[in-house]
Amino acid sequence: MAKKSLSTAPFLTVASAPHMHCGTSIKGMMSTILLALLPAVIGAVYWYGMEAIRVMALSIATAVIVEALCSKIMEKEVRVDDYHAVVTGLLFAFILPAGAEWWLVVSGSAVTMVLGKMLWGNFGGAPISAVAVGWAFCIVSWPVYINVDATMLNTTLVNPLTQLRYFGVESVADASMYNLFIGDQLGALGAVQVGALLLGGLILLARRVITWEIPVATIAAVLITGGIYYAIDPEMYANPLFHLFTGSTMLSIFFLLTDFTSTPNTRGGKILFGLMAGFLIILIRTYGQYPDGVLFAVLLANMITPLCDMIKPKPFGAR
Amino acid sequence: MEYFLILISAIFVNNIVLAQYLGQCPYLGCSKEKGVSLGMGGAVIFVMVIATPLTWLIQEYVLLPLDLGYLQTIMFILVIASLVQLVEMFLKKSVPPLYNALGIFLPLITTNCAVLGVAILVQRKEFDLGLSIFYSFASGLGFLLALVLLAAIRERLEVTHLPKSMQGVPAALVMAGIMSLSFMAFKGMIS
Amino acid sequence: MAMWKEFSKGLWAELPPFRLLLGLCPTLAVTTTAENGFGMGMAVVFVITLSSFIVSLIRKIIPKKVRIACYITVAASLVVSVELLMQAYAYPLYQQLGIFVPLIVVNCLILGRAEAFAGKNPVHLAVADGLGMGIGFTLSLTFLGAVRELFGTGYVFGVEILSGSFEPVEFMIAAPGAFVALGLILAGMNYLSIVKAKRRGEPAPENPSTGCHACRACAGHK
Amino acid sequence: MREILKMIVVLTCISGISGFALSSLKQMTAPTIELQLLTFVQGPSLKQVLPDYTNDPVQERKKFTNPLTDKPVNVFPLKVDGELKAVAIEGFGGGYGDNIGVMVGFDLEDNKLVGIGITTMKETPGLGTRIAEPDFRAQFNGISESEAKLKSQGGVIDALSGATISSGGTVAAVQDAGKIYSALKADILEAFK
Amino acid sequence: MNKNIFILTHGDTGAFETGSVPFEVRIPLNGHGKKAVKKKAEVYPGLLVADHSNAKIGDMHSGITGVVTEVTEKHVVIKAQELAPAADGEDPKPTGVEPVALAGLEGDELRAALKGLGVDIRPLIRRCDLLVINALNPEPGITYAESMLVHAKSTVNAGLEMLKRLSPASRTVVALPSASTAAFDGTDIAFINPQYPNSLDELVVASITGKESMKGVNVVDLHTLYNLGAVAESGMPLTHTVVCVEGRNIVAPIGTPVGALLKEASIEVADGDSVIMGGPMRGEATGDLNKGIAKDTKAVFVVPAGVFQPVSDHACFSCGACVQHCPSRILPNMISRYVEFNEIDFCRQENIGACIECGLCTFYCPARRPMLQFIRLGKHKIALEEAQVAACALQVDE
Amino acid sequence: MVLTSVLSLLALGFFCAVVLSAASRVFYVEEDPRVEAICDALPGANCGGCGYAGCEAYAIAVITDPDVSAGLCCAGGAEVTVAVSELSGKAAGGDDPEISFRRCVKDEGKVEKKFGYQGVLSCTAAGLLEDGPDACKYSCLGYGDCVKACPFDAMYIENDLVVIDPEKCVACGACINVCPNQVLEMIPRRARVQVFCSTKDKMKAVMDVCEAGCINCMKCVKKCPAKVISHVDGQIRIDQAACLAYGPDCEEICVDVCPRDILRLMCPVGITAKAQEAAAAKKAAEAAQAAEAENPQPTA
Repeated sequence: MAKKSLSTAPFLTVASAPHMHCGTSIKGMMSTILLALLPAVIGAVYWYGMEAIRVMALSIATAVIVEALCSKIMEKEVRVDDYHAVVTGLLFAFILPAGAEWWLVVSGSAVTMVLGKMLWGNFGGAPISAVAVGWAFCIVSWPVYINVDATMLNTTLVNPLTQLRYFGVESVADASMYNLFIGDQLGALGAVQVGALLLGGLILLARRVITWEIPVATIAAVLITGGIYYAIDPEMYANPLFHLFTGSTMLSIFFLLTDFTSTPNTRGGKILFGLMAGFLIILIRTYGQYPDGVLFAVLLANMITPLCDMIKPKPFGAR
Repeated sequence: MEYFLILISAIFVNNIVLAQYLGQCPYLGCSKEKGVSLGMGGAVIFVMVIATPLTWLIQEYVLLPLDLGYLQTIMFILVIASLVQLVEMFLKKSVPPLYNALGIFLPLITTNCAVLGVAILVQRKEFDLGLSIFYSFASGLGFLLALVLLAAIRERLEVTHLPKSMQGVPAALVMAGIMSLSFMAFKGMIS
Repeated sequence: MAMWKEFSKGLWAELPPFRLLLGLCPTLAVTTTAENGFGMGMAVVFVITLSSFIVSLIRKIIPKKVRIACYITVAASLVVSVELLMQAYAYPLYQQLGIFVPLIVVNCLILGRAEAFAGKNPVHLAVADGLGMGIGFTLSLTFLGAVRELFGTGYVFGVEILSGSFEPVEFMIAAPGAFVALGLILAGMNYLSIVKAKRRGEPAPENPSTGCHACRACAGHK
Repeated sequence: MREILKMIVVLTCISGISGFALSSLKQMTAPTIELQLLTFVQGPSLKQVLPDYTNDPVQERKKFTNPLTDKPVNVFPLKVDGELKAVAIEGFGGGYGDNIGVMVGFDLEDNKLVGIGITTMKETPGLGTRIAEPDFRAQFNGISESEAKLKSQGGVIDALSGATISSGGTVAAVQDAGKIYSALKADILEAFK
Repeated sequence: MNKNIFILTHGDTGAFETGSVPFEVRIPLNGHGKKAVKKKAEVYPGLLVADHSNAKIGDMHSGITGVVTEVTEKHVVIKAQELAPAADGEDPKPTGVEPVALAGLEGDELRAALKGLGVDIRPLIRRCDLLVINALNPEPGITYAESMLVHAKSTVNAGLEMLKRLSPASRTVVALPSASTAAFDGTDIAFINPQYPNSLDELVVASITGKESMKGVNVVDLHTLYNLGAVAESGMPLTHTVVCVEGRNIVAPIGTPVGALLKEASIEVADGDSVIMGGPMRGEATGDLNKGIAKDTKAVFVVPAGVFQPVSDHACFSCGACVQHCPSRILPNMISRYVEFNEIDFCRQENIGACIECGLCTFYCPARRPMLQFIRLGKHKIALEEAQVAACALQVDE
Repeated sequence: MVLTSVLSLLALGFFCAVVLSAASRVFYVEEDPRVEAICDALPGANCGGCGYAGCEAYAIAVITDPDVSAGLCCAGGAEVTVAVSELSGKAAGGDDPEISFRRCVKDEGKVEKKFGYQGVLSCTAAGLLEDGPDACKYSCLGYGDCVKACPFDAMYIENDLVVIDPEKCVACGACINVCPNQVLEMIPRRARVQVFCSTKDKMKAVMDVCEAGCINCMKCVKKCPAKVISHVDGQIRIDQAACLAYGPDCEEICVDVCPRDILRLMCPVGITAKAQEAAAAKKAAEAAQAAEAENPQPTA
C-alpha cells in the first residue's frame, strides 16, 4: 500500500481565483467590430469606389504605424496585434469624404491616434472618443478639405445636411428615407451607409460587444428631441427620422458612443449618456454652425462620462 | 429671452475659461478633485456676483462722470481685492461653516483674473446693472461647469496608465484643450 | 553673484509658465503669434521689474493686513501705464492684446513674485528676480507663440517658413490649440528630462513638472 | 489703533500717488494716443473707402462739433493728387457684438457715397465679420444715402445670410454718418475748399 | 462562452468512491498549538495528533496507520506503513479508538466532545434566528451535492439533527437546486435556481429572506453538514472527507496530498498547469502537489496550461463587462483601478466591501485582468489600514 | 483732470483701507500665532502647488496635522522648507540621517521560485498566495510595492530585488510598511554592521531554500561584546544606536564569526567615495604605524 513519494513535482502555475475565463479577448472584440464594420465598408466601396478604398487603407496604415511608433517611444509593449488601431483607423476613414486629400487622411489619422489614444497611455486610458477628437481637429484646422461638398464635386449625390443647413427644410422635404437608408446620399464615406451600419450595430449587440442602453437611449433622444421640434413647426425643422438617417448619426450611435474607454459603465449612466448625446445631436444640428455636429456631440457627451458613472445602483447589502 | 441667450452664451458659447482663457490658474490648480472644484466654483460665483455690481456702480457713478476711464483697471482691482478680503474676514467670523466650505478658496480668487475679466467685459458689453449681475452669475456657472467636468475627468486620469511625461499638468492641459475643442460645437449657436 | 543667481533662475529652473505654471491666462490667450507673445512678455517684464522694485522699496512701511491691496495697487498702476504707453507707441499690438493688458494686473506671476520675493528681499535682488522672471516669461511666450504661429499659419514673426503645399493647421491658433500646444510642450520638456536622466544612468527619474508632492503620499490631502 | 491709522494712511497714500502718476502720464500721452488711434483704426478703413488717395488724411483731418450730439467729430479729406475727392466720416450702428464703426466716404459734388470701410467691430468670426469683405462693402459704392438701406427696409443692400444683425448694424452706421454729413456739410465745404 | 458551464446541477453521480490509502498524509494545522505526537511516533486511524487551544476549533486526527515523519507549525506528516507488531510481552498495539457516545450529551459537554472529535464548531453555533443549509453544489464543476443527498442521506440527516441540537436558530431552511426531490422532515425547503453565483451564501440568503443581509442568519454548507453527520453517526473522530476530483467524488483521509488524489483519479499534471484546491471560481491554486487537503477542501481541479489565456497587466479599458455581470452591483473595473493605483479611500467609496468574491468579473474580463485578486488586495489593504488605525487609537487611549 | 483722478483714487484707497481695518477689528478671530508666522514665511502666492487651497490652508495643516511634511511648498524651495520646519517644529532632517535598507540577498542565496506566479504585479498580492512565489517566504519579492510607495523615486527594481538609491532616499519611511515581508528597515546611514537576511525560519528550512540565509546560529549574539545583537521573533536584530554608541572597539567581531556571511560590514552609506578613501588611507597608515611599533625594524 505504501507508495513511493511523488516523482519530480511539476513546476505549477499559481494565480488567484477564478481559474476559468470566458474566452473573450480584446482582439476578439476588435475583430467583431471589424466584422460589424464590413457591411459599411462594402457600402462605401459600392457608392464611392476606389477612392473609398484608398482613404480607408491609408487611414488604417497610418493608425497602425503611429501606434507602433508611439508605443516604442513610450517604452510600452507594442500591442498593434489587438487590432484596435485598425478599428480606430477605419472609423476615422469612415468620417472623411471619399475625396479627401492624402495628407488630410494621414495627418488626421495620426492626430486621432496621438491625441485620442497614445497620449493617454494607449488603449484603455483615453477619456474621449479618439475618432471624434480627430474629426474635430480636422474640421477646425482644414474646414474646406474635410467638407464633403467641397471635395466631392464630381458626384451626383446630394448632401442632405448641407441642404438643410443652407436651404431650409423644404429642400430636403422630398428626400426619401429609403434612399437615405441605403446610403444614397452624399456624406462621409462610411458614416452615411446607414443601413449597413445599423446591421453592424445589430451584430455588435448580438455578439454582446456592446449593450443596448446607449444606442437605444441615443435613438430615443434623437427621435424625441427631433420630434418636439418637428411638432412645433414641421415647416422649420426636419423630420426626426431624417436626423437619424443622415450624417454620422448612425455611426456614432453604434460605434463611437459605445466606445469602451470613453463611455460610462453603469446602466443609469449609459442611459443618461445616450440621452445627452442624442439631445446634443439635434441641438447642434438645429442651432450650430456646423451642418453635421454629431461628432462634437460625441465629444461633449464624453465630457460628462465620469459624472454619468456616478449614477450607480446601490451595492449588494444596501437594500 | 435676452437673459436666456446670455445664460447660454456665457456657459457654453463664450465660456470664460474655455473660449476666453480667463481664470486659467484656478482652472488647472483646483481641478484635481471634484469636491475642491465644486467649492472653488461656488466661491468664484459668489465673489463675481458681489464684485460685478460694485464695479458697475463705480464705473457708472465715478469713472464715467469724472471721465476717468483709464483708471478702470486700478479701481476695479482695488475694489475686488478689498472685497475678497472683506468677505473672507466676514465669513470667518460670522458664518464659520460657510467659511470652511468656501473660505479656503477665497484667497485664491484675488488673483483669479476671471473676476476682473468679467467686471471689465460687462463694461465693454455695456450691460445695465441687472444684466451685469446676471451675466456675472452666468459666467461663474460656466466656470463652475468647466471646472467640475475637468475635475471629474482628471480624477479618472489619476487611475490611468498615462505616459510618465504626461502625468499631472500636461494631461490636464491637453484635456482642457479637448474640452475647449468640444465646446466649439456651440460656436455660432447665438448670432 | 547673488543677483545673477536670482536672475538666472527665472530663465530655466523656475521658468514661470512652464515650470511654476504661473501666469497661464496670457500664456494661452495671446500666443497666437510669436510677435504677440513677445509683446505681452515685454509688457510683463516692464511691470514685474518695476513692481518688484517698488514693492521692495516700500516693503517695510506696508502693514500686513493691507499688503495685498497695496501690491495690487502698485501693479495696477504700472499696468495702466503700460496700457497707455502701448496705446501711444505700439497701437497694433495693443489692438491684438485687447483685454489681456489690463489683466496683467491679476497675472498671478506679478502678485506672486511681489509676495514671495520682492516683499522680503532688498531692492537689487528683487529687481534681478523680477527681470529674470519677466524675461523667462517673455521667452516662453515667444516660443509658444512661434510654435503656434508656425503650425497655425506657416509664418514665424511674419516670415514665411513653411510654404508650398503646407496647409496651415488652424487648430493651433484656435482656443483649443493653445491648451494642447502648451500641454504638449510641457510633456515634451518632461520627456527630455526623463531621457536626460536616463543618459546619466538614473533608472527612475523624477517627473519634473509634477514634483514630489504630486504623488500625494506626503501631501496629506483630504 | 496706531496700526489701523497706519494702514489707512499707507493705502491712501499709495492710491493717491498712483492716481497722480497715472493722470500725469495720461495727459502726457493723450495726443499721441489719439493720433495712433486714428492711424491704426480709422487709417486702414480710409483705404477701403477710397483705395487710391495720395494725401495723409489723418494729418489733414479737421475737427467739427456734431450738432446732433454736441460731440467732436473728425472729418478726413481724401485727395487724389491734391484734388479733394471725398470726405470721410465715421458713423456707428449697433451690431451683434458691439457697435460697428463704419467710415463712410462722401463725394462732395453729388453727395453720393464713394465707399465704406469698417473701423471697429466685434462680430462673430466667419459670420458677422463678412461685412468687412469687399463684396459686401462694394454694394455701397456710388449709391445715395437714402438708398443705403437693407432690401427689407426698402434700400438696395443685400443682407448677408446668417448675419442679418451685422448687416443691419453696418447700414445703421452708414445712416449715422450720413446724418452727420448732412448736418455738417456746409462747414465741411467751407473748411476744405 | 456558453452560460451552461455555470449550471450547478449534474444529477446523481453515484455513490462516493473510497480512494486507496495514500503513501503519506500531510495534515494541515491551523494554529494547533499542542502537537499530541512527536516525530517517529506510531499512529493509527482516529488518533489525536494535534490539539487546538480554542474550544471552538476542532482537533486533528490521523486518518491512516503509519509513522510521523515531520512535525512543523503548519502540518504533521505521517508516512503510511504497517506498524511493527507488538513485541513479546507487551500489550497488543491499539488499531483504533473507541467511539464517543454523543447521544446522551448536551450543551457544553456535547460541544467539547465534538471539538475533541475534530469538528470546527465555531460556524455551527453562531448566534442566529435562521439556519440555512446550503445544499447546492458550491461551484461549477463540483458534483458531490446531489449524490450526497441520495447516497449519504442518512449521514446528512444525522448531521442536520446534530446541527439543530447545536445551533440556537429557531428555524431551519434547506436550500436545494430547483428540481431537487430531496426531502427533510420538519425542515423548510427553499429552491434556488442552480446557476453559479446563486450558490454563494449571500445570494442564497437573499433569495430565501428577500433581504440582502446576513444578519441573524447562519449558513452551513452541505460539505460541513456531511462531516458533522459522519462524526455524529459514528461517534468517531473526523478523519475523512469528500473531495470532488474533476467530477469524481472520493472519500479521502484528511491530509491526503493533492498529488496523490490526482494520481488516484489518473490525472497527469505537467509543468505550467494550475492545481486548484476548491472550486474553479473561488478556490486557491496551490504551488505544491504535496499539500494535504483540509477538512473543508471540497474539490481539486487541474487547469492545464494554455487552456485559458494567462492573466495580463493590460490596463482596464472600461468595457463594462464586469459591471454587467456583477451580482453585487458594484463597479469592479473602477475598484480594480483604484487598487492598482493605491487609492484606498476611493475603494471604500465604491463599496469594495459589498463584493462577495464570486469571480465573475475576472471570468468575463476581456483584458484578462486579475480583477478578483485586485479586489482581494484592496480588502487586504483596507484591513491593514484599519488595524493600524485601531493600533493608533489604542496608543492614544493608553 | 489730475486733481479729480488723485482725489477719486485717494477716496477709494481711503475707503478700502477704512473698511478693511474696521473689518479686521470687527471680524477679528483668534489664530495660532504660528500659523501666521508660517504664512509669513510662505511665498503667499496661493498657487495651490502644495496640494492645499492657498498658503494659509497649508500653514494650518502643517501646524495641526503631524503627518504633513514641512517641505511641501514648491514655489518657495529649500529656504522656505527650512523656515517652515523651524516654525512648525518638524524635523527637516534629523541629526543622524537614516536610510532605507533591504534585508535580503536572495540573488546570492540562489533562492528559487516555488511556482510560476500569474496575477497582480504587487508584492502584497503575490504574498497573499501561498506565501509568495519565492521558495523563501521572507525574501524580497521584487514586484516593487515599495517602489510605487516611494515619493522620491529613490528605489528601483533590479534582478527581482529592490535597490535603494542613497542619493535620493530621505528616510521618509513610506516603504517600510508596504513591504509584506518586512524586508525593509530604516537604519542610520552611519551603521557599521547590518543583517542581510530577514528570515524567521529555523536552520533547516533556511538551508533548504537559500545558500545565504541566516540560520540563527546565534554566534553573533554570543560574541558581541556590547550585547547589542539580539534574537527577537526568530530574527537577528542589531540595536544600531547602541552599536554606534559602543564604537569600533569590537572590531566588528560579529562579522567575522558569522558562518553564512549575513552580517556584513557596511561602508557608511552616503559618505562620498573620497572620504572613504581618505579614511581607508588613514587606517592603513595607522596599521602600518602600529605594525612598526610592534616589530621595530632593526635600525642600522
